[in-house]
Amino acid sequence: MKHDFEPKIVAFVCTWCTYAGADLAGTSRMQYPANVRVLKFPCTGRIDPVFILKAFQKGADGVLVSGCHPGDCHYMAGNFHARRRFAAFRKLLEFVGVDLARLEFSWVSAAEGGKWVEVVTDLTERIRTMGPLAEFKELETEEHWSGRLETAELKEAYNNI
Amino acid sequence: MSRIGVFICHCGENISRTVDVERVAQVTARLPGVAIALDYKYMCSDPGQNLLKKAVAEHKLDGVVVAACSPRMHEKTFRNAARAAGLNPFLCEMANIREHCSWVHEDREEATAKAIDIVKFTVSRVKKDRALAPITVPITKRALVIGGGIAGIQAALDIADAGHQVVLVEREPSIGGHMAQLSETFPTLDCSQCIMTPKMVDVANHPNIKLYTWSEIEEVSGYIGNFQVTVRRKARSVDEDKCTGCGVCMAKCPQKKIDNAFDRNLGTRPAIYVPFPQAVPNTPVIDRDNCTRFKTGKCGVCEKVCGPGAIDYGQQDQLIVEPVGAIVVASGFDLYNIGPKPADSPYEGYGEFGYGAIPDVIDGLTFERLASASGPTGGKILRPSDGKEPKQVVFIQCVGSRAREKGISYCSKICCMYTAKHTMLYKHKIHDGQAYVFFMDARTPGKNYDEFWRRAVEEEEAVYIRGMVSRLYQKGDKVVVMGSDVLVGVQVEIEADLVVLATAVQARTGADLLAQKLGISYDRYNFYSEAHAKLKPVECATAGIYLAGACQGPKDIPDTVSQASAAAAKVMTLFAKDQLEREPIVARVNERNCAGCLACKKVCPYGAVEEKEIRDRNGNLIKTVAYVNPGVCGGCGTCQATCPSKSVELDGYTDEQIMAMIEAL
Amino acid sequence: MSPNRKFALSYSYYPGCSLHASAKEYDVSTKGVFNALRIGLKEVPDWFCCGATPAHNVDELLSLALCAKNLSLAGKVEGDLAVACAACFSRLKTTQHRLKENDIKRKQVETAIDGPVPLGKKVKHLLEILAKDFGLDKLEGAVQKPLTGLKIACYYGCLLTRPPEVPELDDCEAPTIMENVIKAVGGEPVAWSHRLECCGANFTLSRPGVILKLSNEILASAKDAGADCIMVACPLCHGNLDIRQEEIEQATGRRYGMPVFYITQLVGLACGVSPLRLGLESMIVSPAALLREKNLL
Amino acid sequence: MKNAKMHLSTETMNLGFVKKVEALSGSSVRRCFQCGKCSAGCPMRSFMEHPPNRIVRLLQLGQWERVLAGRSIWYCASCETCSTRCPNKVDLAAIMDALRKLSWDAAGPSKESYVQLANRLFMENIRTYGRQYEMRLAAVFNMKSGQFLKDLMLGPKLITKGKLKMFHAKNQNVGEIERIFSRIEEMRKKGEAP
Ligand SMILES: Cc1cc2nc3c(=O)[nH]c(=O)nc-3n(C[C@H](O)[C@H](O)[C@H](O)COP(=O)(O)OP(=O)(O)OC[C@H]3O[C@@H](n4cnc5c(N)ncnc54)[C@H](O)[C@@H]3O)c2cc1C
Ligand SMILES: Cc1cc2nc3c(=O)[nH]c(=O)nc-3n(C[C@H](O)[C@H](O)[C@H](O)COP(=O)(O)OP(=O)(O)OC[C@H]3O[C@@H](n4cnc5c(N)ncnc54)[C@H](O)[C@@H]3O)c2cc1C
Ligand code: SF4
Ligand code: SF4
Ligand code: SF4
Ligand code: SF4
Ligand code: SF4
Ligand code: SF4
Ligand code: SF4
Ligand code: SF4
Repeated sequence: MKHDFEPKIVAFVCTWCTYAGADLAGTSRMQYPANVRVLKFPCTGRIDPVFILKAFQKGADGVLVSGCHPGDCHYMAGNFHARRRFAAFRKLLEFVGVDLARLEFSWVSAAEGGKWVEVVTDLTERIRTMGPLAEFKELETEEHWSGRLETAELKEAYNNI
Repeated sequence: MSRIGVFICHCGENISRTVDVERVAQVTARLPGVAIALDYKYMCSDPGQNLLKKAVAEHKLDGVVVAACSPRMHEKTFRNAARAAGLNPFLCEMANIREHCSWVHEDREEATAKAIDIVKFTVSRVKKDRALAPITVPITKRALVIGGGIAGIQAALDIADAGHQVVLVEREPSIGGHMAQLSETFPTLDCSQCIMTPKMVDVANHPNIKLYTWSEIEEVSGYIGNFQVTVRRKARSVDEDKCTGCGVCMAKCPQKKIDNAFDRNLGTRPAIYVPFPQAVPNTPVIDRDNCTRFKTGKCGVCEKVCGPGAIDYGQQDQLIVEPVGAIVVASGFDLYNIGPKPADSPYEGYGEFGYGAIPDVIDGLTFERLASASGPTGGKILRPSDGKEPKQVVFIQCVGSRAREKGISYCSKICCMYTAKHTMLYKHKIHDGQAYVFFMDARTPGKNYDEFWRRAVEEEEAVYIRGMVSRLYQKGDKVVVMGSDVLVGVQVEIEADLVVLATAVQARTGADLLAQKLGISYDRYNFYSEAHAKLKPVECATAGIYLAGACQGPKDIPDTVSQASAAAAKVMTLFAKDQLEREPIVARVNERNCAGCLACKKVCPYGAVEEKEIRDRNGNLIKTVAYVNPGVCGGCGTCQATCPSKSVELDGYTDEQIMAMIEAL
Repeated sequence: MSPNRKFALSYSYYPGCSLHASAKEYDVSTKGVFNALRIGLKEVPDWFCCGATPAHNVDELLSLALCAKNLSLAGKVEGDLAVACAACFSRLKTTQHRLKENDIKRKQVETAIDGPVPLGKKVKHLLEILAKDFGLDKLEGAVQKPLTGLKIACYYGCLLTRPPEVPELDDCEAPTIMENVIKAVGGEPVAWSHRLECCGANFTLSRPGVILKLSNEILASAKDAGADCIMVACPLCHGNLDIRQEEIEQATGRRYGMPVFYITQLVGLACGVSPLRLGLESMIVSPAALLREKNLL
Repeated sequence: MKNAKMHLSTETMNLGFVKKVEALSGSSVRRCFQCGKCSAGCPMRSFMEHPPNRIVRLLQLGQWERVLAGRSIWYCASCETCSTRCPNKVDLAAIMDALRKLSWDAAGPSKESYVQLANRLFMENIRTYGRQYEMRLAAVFNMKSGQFLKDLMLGPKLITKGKLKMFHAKNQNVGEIERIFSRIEEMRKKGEAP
């Protein structure tokens, strides 16, 4: 089925759990929308909120961040720090005017091919109904999202980490 | 301008069925920086790999993208091929267009578009890739074992037998730990001393084992393969080299009435003592707190009677630095105390059992000493208050364990079994006596364990009562036990001569302090945490440190010994190589930018971040920065995402690489 | 209404129903002792019954409301609230404890009594006042006739220390506060096993058989431990151990003849309060012979 | 009934009742692992047909009728021994309170009438007089329970010792008490209080 709007979804995933889960969906020949582009990280702990902003800037309509279930982190606590960081980051995203529904956090383990399919499908559908993210692209020229602590919001977000 | 080669695999038809591989090749060939883009039926086959190698040479490629299956499948294959062609392997990346594309999408057009995107951002990434050299760390092939209980003894012997040097550090004057205190051991009832002492002697005589008793770990630095351990050898006041172990000093010491902790204070010992006759080493130590000479300067008998002149009152603590490559922690456990709650303890005491003030209420370890042939009563079971033979003995299980109101919710795992053992030992020694056991569950899941418990019930006629005890109180010379039998649904009252409590196994007091020195993690009960409950049960998350025995959680001897041997095997695996090679995915600090806030140190799950002082030529401190120890770093990247000034970078996943990918989306 | 200013320590006072009837000697002796120790005491005007066990037994909200109302009446009198009866003490403290923890219940209670609940008003049992506020040292100093040679079984009952988070009076399983008071006034506390067992208080009316069993065990245990007498800090315990003692003796055939004193009676005796102001004559098991034997009368 | 077979199904396990008990008592029922420590120390155990631990067990199984049918809950003395010593912090004394309330509200299928009668009289006494008058309480109880001669021997003794007042004065503030009772009744009618 063709749609008027094919959103671009960027997924930031960890190598050990979600990337492997997506592999499993592949080896099991499950099907899901082709809108998602997967970027691999060692751990969700490595994912800097700045990357998410950057992805939105670069035309992503939705972003998925997915890693190991709490307690299963390959690096023991990386995903725990990630979660705390993202909690602070949500505020920041709201501030710059991105609807939080465009950002999804999930846990997908290496054994959860089916869950990966579900998460990706649901997010794609959701973003499809939301339409393209226009507002934010205008910010593209502004390069101050480089992670420097210049705005009060970023500072606060970082202090909350 | 870079020269990247792109190789697109058909995977037979697995990819080409849904992805138009030729188109992918055409499009990617036009990308800036791409020197060549080819498609091929089976990239992983020999001809496929040769194709890649040839192209690297012919086109002088400085980067390679293989668009094929998941990197989890063949990244190693292609990186090796790149290395063979003279390219740094870390300049070779895979684009996953099979598992993440051709297999999960049906629409050929969409799948092809997606495959192009995937190749595109991977190309951008490779352009920012840096050549990385695998990290090699030299290994000091000596091991440190902390704790000389059965766990430490077993681990030390295994490693030493494999031909490696072992430093065994024991806090007490003798090795042996708790097992040396036991009488007979379940499930076979062999005498603990009989199976233990030969091993202790082996330790003392082993040419590869350096034994430090009466010693503590002072400081640990370094990382896997390269630890520096400072050991404090406490002053023994006896020269170990001169002492012959004749024991004359102990016999003559006038200060004889000191509670013998090894015998759970049931007996006494002199001020110069070995904790028990079979001690290893058999060298006494002067208990300076109780020695008359140290208190008043008056005595000195032992010095006079010692033939070889081994007594040395002036001995000082010594600090010795030992370089080791691996550490086995085997510091064991303590028993929960039912007395009033000390201010620093997280655990409540047992007011309802009289806070330990009723003399004929003892714990299981004290019972072991009573039953031990070498114990204070010579193996006769006599109760502490009046030395009479107890005819009615009540055992109570789960005291402190499984009692969240006291602060502990776990099961101590060994007490069901040792209580069954105690009822048997009791029956064997006092035939006309009766043992009663108050219990909730009999947890006996081990080989021959349930049979053992059933034997206690069926053959040795222990009366098991399914229920707990509300209160104990002294009545005349009896201890009244107010319990209940929940199966019958009535209260049970027994006037006991002796009550034995199966108190919880808890972590060593101060276990957290040792963990902090070692940089290993521990749970909320201070038991040391393994890296993975099922798959890495003897490794710590901190590389190069391994766990053995009850320091990790309650364990009986079979489990302890298995884990000790497993830990030894892990040490030997490490020592099998001369150098430690690992993926160079580690974090590095840009010392110029680093503000020294140490936010990275706070979040690093591996404790890999250290403080480093930057000094000028005159040695003046300029600033403190973070330093990531590459031997320890696990490569998670949490530090980089956390660093407010972006001063720490994870090789292989730099901001530059990732931003390049996002830009290319 | 301020309490008597001439004393360093002074309290508002909630005697509870029993002290105006079956336990009048507790009331009399409390006033006698406090007067002798120069501790101020001012009764809360128009206090109600706290609801005791029957109320919380079947209707927690009512029980909380009654206690809350009493607390708010007590709020009108300055000073921490001194309570003599262990049951009232337990109910008042429980009310504060529960309502502090539970906002929903607190709102319901506030509606029921149509006003705020003074959760901050300190509720103290007489024991606490004597042992902690006044202090054991001063108590020792006030002794004129030490209770030398008097072997006393200190009986706490169930409500003075339990559940531990509510009364916060002493260790709930191994309290020493009563024994400490007795030692301060020169008495000899005996070690015995039933200090904390329940006497069956609540059943005195409906099921006296219960009392016969439970209180008998307490009396027997005290006797076996060599006590001359029992000391209590609760009128309900007293009722069961003293008033029903003869009945218990008849039922079991064992003679106890064990006087049961209130703590204030013994402290009063030691501090030289006239026996006439201690209500000794109201005790059913007469202490006269015992006290004479120990030269205390 | 007591020993009849238990048929367990989601229909026969009244877990709604258990939730009510948990809400009223503020204590978990599930946490109990049936160690029996509560029953071991309960001074009233021998008067009950179900030991306290079994009350909790029956609740875990949603067997509300079996719990309420007996006299066990009415024989609990609220001594708090069980709650104090339970290794799992199950507040059994509070659970007993909750059960009595629920039984009381349901006009109690319980067999224990004397304790209930005494409780009721006690409460009526408070409502009418503001304070307890032991003499009156005893007299009315004996009359209503048909045990006219109960404690006959105690009376004169107490009176001579001045311990029972024959006459009493009403509390000045008794109207306030009545208002508390009626406000609570009103809240309950409106469903604002349990
Ligand atoms: C009453 C009782 C009866 C038991 N009966 C049996 C039985 O019948 N069968 C059975 O299989 N198991 C039995 N066990 C269990 C058995 O005792 C343990 O499994 C075993 O002792 C665990 O050995 P370990 O070496 O891990 O610890 P431990 O025996 O505790 O040894 C630890 C050693 O480390 C030393 N140490 C501690 N901290 C430091 C430090 N910081 N630096 C240096 N040294 C340190 C200690 O001094 C000690 O020597 C029983 C246990 C108890 C309590
Ligand atoms: C229902 C159930 C649930 C469980 N749940 C858990 C759980 O949640 N957590 C947990 O920790 N454990 C659990 N376990 C236990 C767990 O399954 C075992 O501990 C574990 O599988 C044991 O591994 P093994 O390698 O020793 O034996 P196995 O898994 O039995 O492997 C033995 C292998 O050897 C092969 N083999 C046998 N004979 C020969 C031969 N002659 N020659 C060559 N090959 C041979 C077999 O084909 C098999 O592949 C569970 C077990 C069961 C039954
Ligand atoms: S110190 Fe001297 S006397 Fe003592 S055991 Fe050694 S050699 Fe013998
Ligand atoms: S000097 Fe000390 S150890 Fe030596 S004999 Fe005298 S008291 Fe004993
Ligand atoms: S092993 Fe047995 S006695 Fe020990 S805590 Fe577990 S269940 Fe209780
Ligand atoms: S056999 Fe299995 S189910 Fe039974 S007690 Fe043992 S471990 Fe539990
Ligand atoms: S977080 Fe960054 S700035 Fe702070 S210490 Fe670490 S590397 Fe340096
Ligand atoms: S990459 Fe992870 S393990 Fe390495 S230093 Fe940074 S936080 Fe620690
Ligand atoms: S003491 Fe607690 S856990 Fe044990 S049976 Fe009673 S309620 Fe259950
Ligand atoms: S509160 Fe009730 S159930 Fe609990 S021990 Fe006391 S009488 Fe028994």
